[in-house]
Amino acid sequence: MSSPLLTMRGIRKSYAGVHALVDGNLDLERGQIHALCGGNGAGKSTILGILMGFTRPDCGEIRIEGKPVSFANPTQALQAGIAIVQQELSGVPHLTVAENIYLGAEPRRRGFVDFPQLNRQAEELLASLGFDIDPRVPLASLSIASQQLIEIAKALSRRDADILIFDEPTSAIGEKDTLRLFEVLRDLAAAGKGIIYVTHRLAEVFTIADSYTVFKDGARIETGRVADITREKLIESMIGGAIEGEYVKENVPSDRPLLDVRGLSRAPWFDRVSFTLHAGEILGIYGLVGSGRSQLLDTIYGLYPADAGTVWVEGREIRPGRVRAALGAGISYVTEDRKHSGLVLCASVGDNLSLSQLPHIQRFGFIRTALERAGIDDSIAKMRIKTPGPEQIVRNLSGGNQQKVVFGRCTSIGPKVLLLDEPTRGVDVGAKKEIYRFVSDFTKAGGAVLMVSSELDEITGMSDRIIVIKKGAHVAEFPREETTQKALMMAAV
Amino acid sequence: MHITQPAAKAPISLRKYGIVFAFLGLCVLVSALCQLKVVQGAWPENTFLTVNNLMLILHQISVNGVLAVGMTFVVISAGIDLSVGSVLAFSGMMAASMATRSVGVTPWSDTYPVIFPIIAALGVGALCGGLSGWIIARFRIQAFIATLGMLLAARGFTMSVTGGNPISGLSPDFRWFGTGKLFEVIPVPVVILALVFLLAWVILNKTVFGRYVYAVGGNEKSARTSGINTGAILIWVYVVAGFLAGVAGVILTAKTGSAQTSAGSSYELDAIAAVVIGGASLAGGVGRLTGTFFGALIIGVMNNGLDILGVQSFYQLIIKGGLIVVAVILDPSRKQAG
Amino acid sequence: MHITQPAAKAPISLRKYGIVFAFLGLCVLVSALCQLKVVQGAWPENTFLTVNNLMLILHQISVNGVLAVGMTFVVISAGIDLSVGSVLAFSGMMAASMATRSVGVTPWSDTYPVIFPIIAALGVGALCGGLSGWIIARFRIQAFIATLGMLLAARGFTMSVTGGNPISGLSPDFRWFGTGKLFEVIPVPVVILALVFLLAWVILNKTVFGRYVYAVGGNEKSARTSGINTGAILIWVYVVAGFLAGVAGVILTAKTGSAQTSAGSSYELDAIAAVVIGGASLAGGVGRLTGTFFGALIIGVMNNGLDILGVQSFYQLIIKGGLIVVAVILDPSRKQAG
Amino acid sequence: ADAPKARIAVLMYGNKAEFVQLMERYGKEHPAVKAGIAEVTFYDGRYDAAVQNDQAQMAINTKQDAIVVNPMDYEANIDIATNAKMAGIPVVVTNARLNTDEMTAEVVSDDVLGGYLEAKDVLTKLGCKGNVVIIEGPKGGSGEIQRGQGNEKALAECPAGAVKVLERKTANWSRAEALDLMQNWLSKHPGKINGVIGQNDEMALGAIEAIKAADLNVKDFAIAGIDGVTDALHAVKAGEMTSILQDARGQIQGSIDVALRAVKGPDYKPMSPIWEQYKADLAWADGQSKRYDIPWTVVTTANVDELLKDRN
Ligand SMILES: Nc1ncnc2c1ncn2[C@@H]1O[C@H](COP(=O)(O)OP(=O)(O)OP(=O)(O)O)[C@@H](O)[C@H]1O
Ligand SMILES: Nc1ncnc2c1ncn2[C@@H]1O[C@H](COP(=O)(O)OP(=O)(O)OP(=O)(O)O)[C@@H](O)[C@H]1O
Ligand SMILES: [Mg+2]
Ligand SMILES: [Mg+2]
Repeated sequence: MSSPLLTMRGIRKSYAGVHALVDGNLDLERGQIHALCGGNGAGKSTILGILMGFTRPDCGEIRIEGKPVSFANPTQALQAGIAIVQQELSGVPHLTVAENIYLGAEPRRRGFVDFPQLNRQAEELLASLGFDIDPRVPLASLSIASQQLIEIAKALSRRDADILIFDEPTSAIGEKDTLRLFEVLRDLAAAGKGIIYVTHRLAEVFTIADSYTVFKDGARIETGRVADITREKLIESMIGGAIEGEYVKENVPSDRPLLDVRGLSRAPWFDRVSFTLHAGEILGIYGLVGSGRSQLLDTIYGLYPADAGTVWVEGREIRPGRVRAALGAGISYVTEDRKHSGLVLCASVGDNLSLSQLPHIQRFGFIRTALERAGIDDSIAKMRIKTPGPEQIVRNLSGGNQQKVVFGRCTSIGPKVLLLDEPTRGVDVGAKKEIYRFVSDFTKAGGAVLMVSSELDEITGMSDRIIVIKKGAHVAEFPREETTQKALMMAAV
Repeated sequence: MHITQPAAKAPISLRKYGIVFAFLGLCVLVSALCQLKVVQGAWPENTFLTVNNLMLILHQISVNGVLAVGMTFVVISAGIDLSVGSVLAFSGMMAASMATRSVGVTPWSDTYPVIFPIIAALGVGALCGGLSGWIIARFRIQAFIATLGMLLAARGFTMSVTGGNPISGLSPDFRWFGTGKLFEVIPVPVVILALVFLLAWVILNKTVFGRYVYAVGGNEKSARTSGINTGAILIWVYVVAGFLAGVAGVILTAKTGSAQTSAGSSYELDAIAAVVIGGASLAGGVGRLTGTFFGALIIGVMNNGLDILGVQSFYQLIIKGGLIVVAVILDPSRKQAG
Repeated sequence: MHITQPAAKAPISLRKYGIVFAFLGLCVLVSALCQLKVVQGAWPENTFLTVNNLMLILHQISVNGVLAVGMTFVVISAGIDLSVGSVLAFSGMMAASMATRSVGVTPWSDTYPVIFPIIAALGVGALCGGLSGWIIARFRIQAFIATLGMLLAARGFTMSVTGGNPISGLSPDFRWFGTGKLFEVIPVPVVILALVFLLAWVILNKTVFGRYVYAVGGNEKSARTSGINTGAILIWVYVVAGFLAGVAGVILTAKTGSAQTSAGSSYELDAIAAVVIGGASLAGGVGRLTGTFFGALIIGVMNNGLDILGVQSFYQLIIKGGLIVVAVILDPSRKQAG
Repeated sequence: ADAPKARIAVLMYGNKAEFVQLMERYGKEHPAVKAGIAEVTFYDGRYDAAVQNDQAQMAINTKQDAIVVNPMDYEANIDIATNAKMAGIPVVVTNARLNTDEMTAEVVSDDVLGGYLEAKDVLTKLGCKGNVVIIEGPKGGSGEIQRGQGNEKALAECPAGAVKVLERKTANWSRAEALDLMQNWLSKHPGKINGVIGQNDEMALGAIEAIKAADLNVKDFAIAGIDGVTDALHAVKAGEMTSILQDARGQIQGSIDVALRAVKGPDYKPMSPIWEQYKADLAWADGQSKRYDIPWTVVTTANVDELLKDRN
């Protein structure tokens, strides 16, 4: 009887006052795709980080094929046959795609990097994965989605790895690439590798995984075969309660226009996009990854000046290319990449939450602390942010809670129009529901929402109307009643 | 998530005040070494731990302390200001050119009222800082390069004021800012230092501007998305640094009684060292003025203590180099700052 | 993903070679000003654009160029090395102490073979660099602080070698490295500079180590995840910088014929300036040796040109400060480097 | 004045000290320059011997007629003299010395003597009794070494053990550094320091400021410095110190005369008034001497007013 590929027992890890892991247990067999589930902050990334040698556990035991191991750094883990796609980790921006994929495992000839071989290998790998990316361009020139694909390709390039770990690999990539990834994963499992897969998209769990483990509050509370569990049961064990009706859109838009975008263009991203957003409405923007949706939102918000076109809020044109003009007109923007443009990671939760609000709670330039504190407490409560207190540094929050902080900041100024770009990226089902409820309440109170999302469920579930963007041009529009996921896909490709 | 509050408190306070312990440790060390000499009979008394000497240390750090306050703003904003030493010299020279004893401008006095040279110095300082800041914000070039340019240019301007000659013979009113004493004990530069720290602390911790400085330094893109005019904040940060270089210029010139073209050379290193020893990260977004204060104090005690112990100058350099590194290594807030 | 290859190519090549145009522009400017003097009859001939003078410029930048090569590695790795000037002085002093004319070590010669002082200098340099690197990698403290400590300590060590005295009377063999000429035209330091650039270029662009330097500087976490021993890479990067400071120490000492305790003071600024003008970002991950080379050349032409034009020293400072900033602003690769 | 102007490159070690400024000023006031016979260009060596060597090479390349050099270092700048000689360009060393005899001539003041004179003055005031401190120039520089030798020579002339050197450390020629240093010493040795030997005036002035800041009476100390910068002259006038005047005009104008003699040949007659002023101690010798020693002047209350008149 051979030992299981991987067992982790009684792993414990705490940071100054925060117990990230209390009793982490995990089992993995060869040939298995194992889903690791749990709410934001359940400790999933932490236990994987420990396995990979990023962090030292306070105590606990790890065995690979029955032999106890302990990795002081990722090099040792890699040598032991473990490879990882880390959550929200990008590669080295100014190295080329090929260099990134084979970083640490370059083909060499007499101590020199064999660049022709390197590029050939990368080209073959990318082609075999069906990722349409030139291996010779610098990583920084790719979109986030493509960068994420490169991270995946990198893990898959480790042919000697027995254990492959994917920590939310699909949070930034499109449907097509996701399906392609799944095929590859199945092949790998069939070849006898063990795969750990973390995702907040429960549909994926049921599509790809054979078995699952649920973490909650830093401990394993359940493990079993996917075939033996339903979606509802999984959610229940993850968040300790049932969720009925995930999407909570229940409002009807008025016909009072709030945001008017007329012929907005910015080469080469998008061209002459026009639409009107009404009070109480959620307007979805769908498109393939890289179709220019984020650029459109950036431009509406004034982060970049448009080449042509105008943006109107409540019948008044706002000065283009000025964030503060947009903010002043009541537009608020939850960006796609919270780490790069949403949060000040090294600052506290409180400082982040009040950042946009400061001009409204000051006197002669001095912050009115009581008002600020009240606003922060309000946001924490309203968004149900799990944090030891407003002093906690945002970097130390789990991904989902970080996203809630962005929401909290963006809504603290009482906006009329919310621009949302992939608003539930990396957010657990519970928090997702809270975000949807919040968005729904926001529109009910007369606000309007412009939402970019690559998740078909989400966009069809929430939007009153959906615009499809293709290569930067507005190609189709669907009212709620006529929307089907298939029609959307068809319009987008 | 289980949050155990009491456990959380202790390390945080140690983190916050680690620098204080580093400072006290250094004082105890120097004091012990002095005491040893006394016990050995080499010295009649321990002259390190006297009120006089402690006042002296504060007096000596006043220039670096004022510069370090400005540098704290800059470093928190993820910048660096290499030009503070030159700007100090330039504003000192400007002040001196208006504070000489015999201009004969008004019927009742042969000097300009002392407020004129002061305003000139602070104005010139703020202007130089503003120029650096504008270049950084407008052209998005690295602060290192913009302020390196200013380091050279301001030194050139300093020399151009008098063609390279020093200016001496400053009015007693002006010299009071360097040599005067309040209540016959507290040197005026120390009072200025205290005021600067206090004011800066309030600005950095209590005002919207202060908060924006942290935000811009922590993540400029997020700050922009949050509606902050990051360019304006950057400019003001360098204006503050330049203004305080002007203040330091007044103090140094008034203290030595002469404005020299070579004044303040490489003072930027000491100022940055104070800020970084105080726990700030050059990556931006992190830093505290109390940390900077103790950082400046540690450097001051080191200079004073090594002189008092009579350590040879080359050992002094080696020890100083080592101590700076050790102080930062031992600082428990360091990991935070990363 | 729409990657439009042809459109992408053009700006990249402009980006890559923008610095070359900046350099040529500067040359044309200086040359034109010289020509003007000739036309006005003030000068007999245009002495700027002569082989002699261009060789002189290369000769002049040899020390800074070699330092800047090491600094390029450091800056790409997201670090900074303030200690290169002091380490230069220390290794120069060590070399000189073994290269004096009359040690009388062997029966057939009164000096050590010239290889000994060379090895001593390079070894001492690499050791100092290694120590800085080890501190940075082991204790994860900011490179600024670790190398500031080394800046002070190495200067102290330099003084301790002879108690502060300079060393002169170096053997002709040793002096050849600073004053010799190959084929009677090319100064040996220029040859060394060329070799250093060539070798470093190969290491940085063709070897695994070079790739890892970019990786560590561009994204340390990603590098670590890829199984790179980032600590070791960092240590080696500082070893390279220290080693090259040793090379520069040999050149400078051999050039002036005397090892001074004050040698190399604030050379780090020029080295960093060359690297940053060359397009590297102090945030790490970006930088090219060809850029650094032209960065060093720009500084060299500036110094030489302004002296040839006989510009007064305070205008020189102002112009230099301005030109450094302008060179970086005009560099089209700058936006990329961010 | 049909002959082309003689172009003289003057290489200064730096440009940030008052003494250098005085040299520049007197250099430009040289009668030959004013008369349009010669043109002098001053170069700033940025306190770096290597830079000065490069500037000398540039001066040779640009075919200047003569070089006057105020070297940063005794050894490191020797090549200036050697290379200029090889190129057939006369080179005059001024202010500080070079350890070679390849130069056309030296026009200097003897630093050992200067150091001796200042220390002697302090020790005489103290009656060879008490404690002194020495504030030194940058370690290893020729100024520090030679003035230090002079200091020692004077100290050795006192009975053994009569004068104790309590402390000695460098303040890098800087007033601000000397101020801090002296403050620390006063704090360490309350009431014990009787005399201060500053190896230049700036540092002596820094010590004076430190004494004042400690609320002590400057007149209780015997203090001396070297150079005769304007502030020091004022301090001498106030009875606070003694300064040993190094004659900037003598050095630079003497150098220019010697250089012009080498360029123009035996017909050239020295134009600077200094030869008249020092005629007792300094012979022109047709500009052919290897070394011209510009005398030091001990500045006391007696002669200070005369010297001050020349400033501003
Ligand atoms: N460096 C740290 N300092 C303090 N707390 C931390 C740190 N890193 C993680 N934590 C905390 O540990 C807990 C577990 O985090 P972890 O990242 O493992 O969650 P997760 O299950 O991966 O969540 P998500 O699904 O949002 O990614 C969280 O409460 C987080 O705030
Ligand atoms: N920094 C960059 N440099 C070059 N191209 C970029 C950069 N950022 C994005 N792009 C490209 O711009 C195009 C539009 O990107 P955008 O992010 O707006 O698309 P999107 O529809 O929002 O996709 P996603 O779902 O990935 O956010 C894509 O082709 C992308 O590859
Ligand atoms: Mg996670
Ligand atoms: Mg997008």
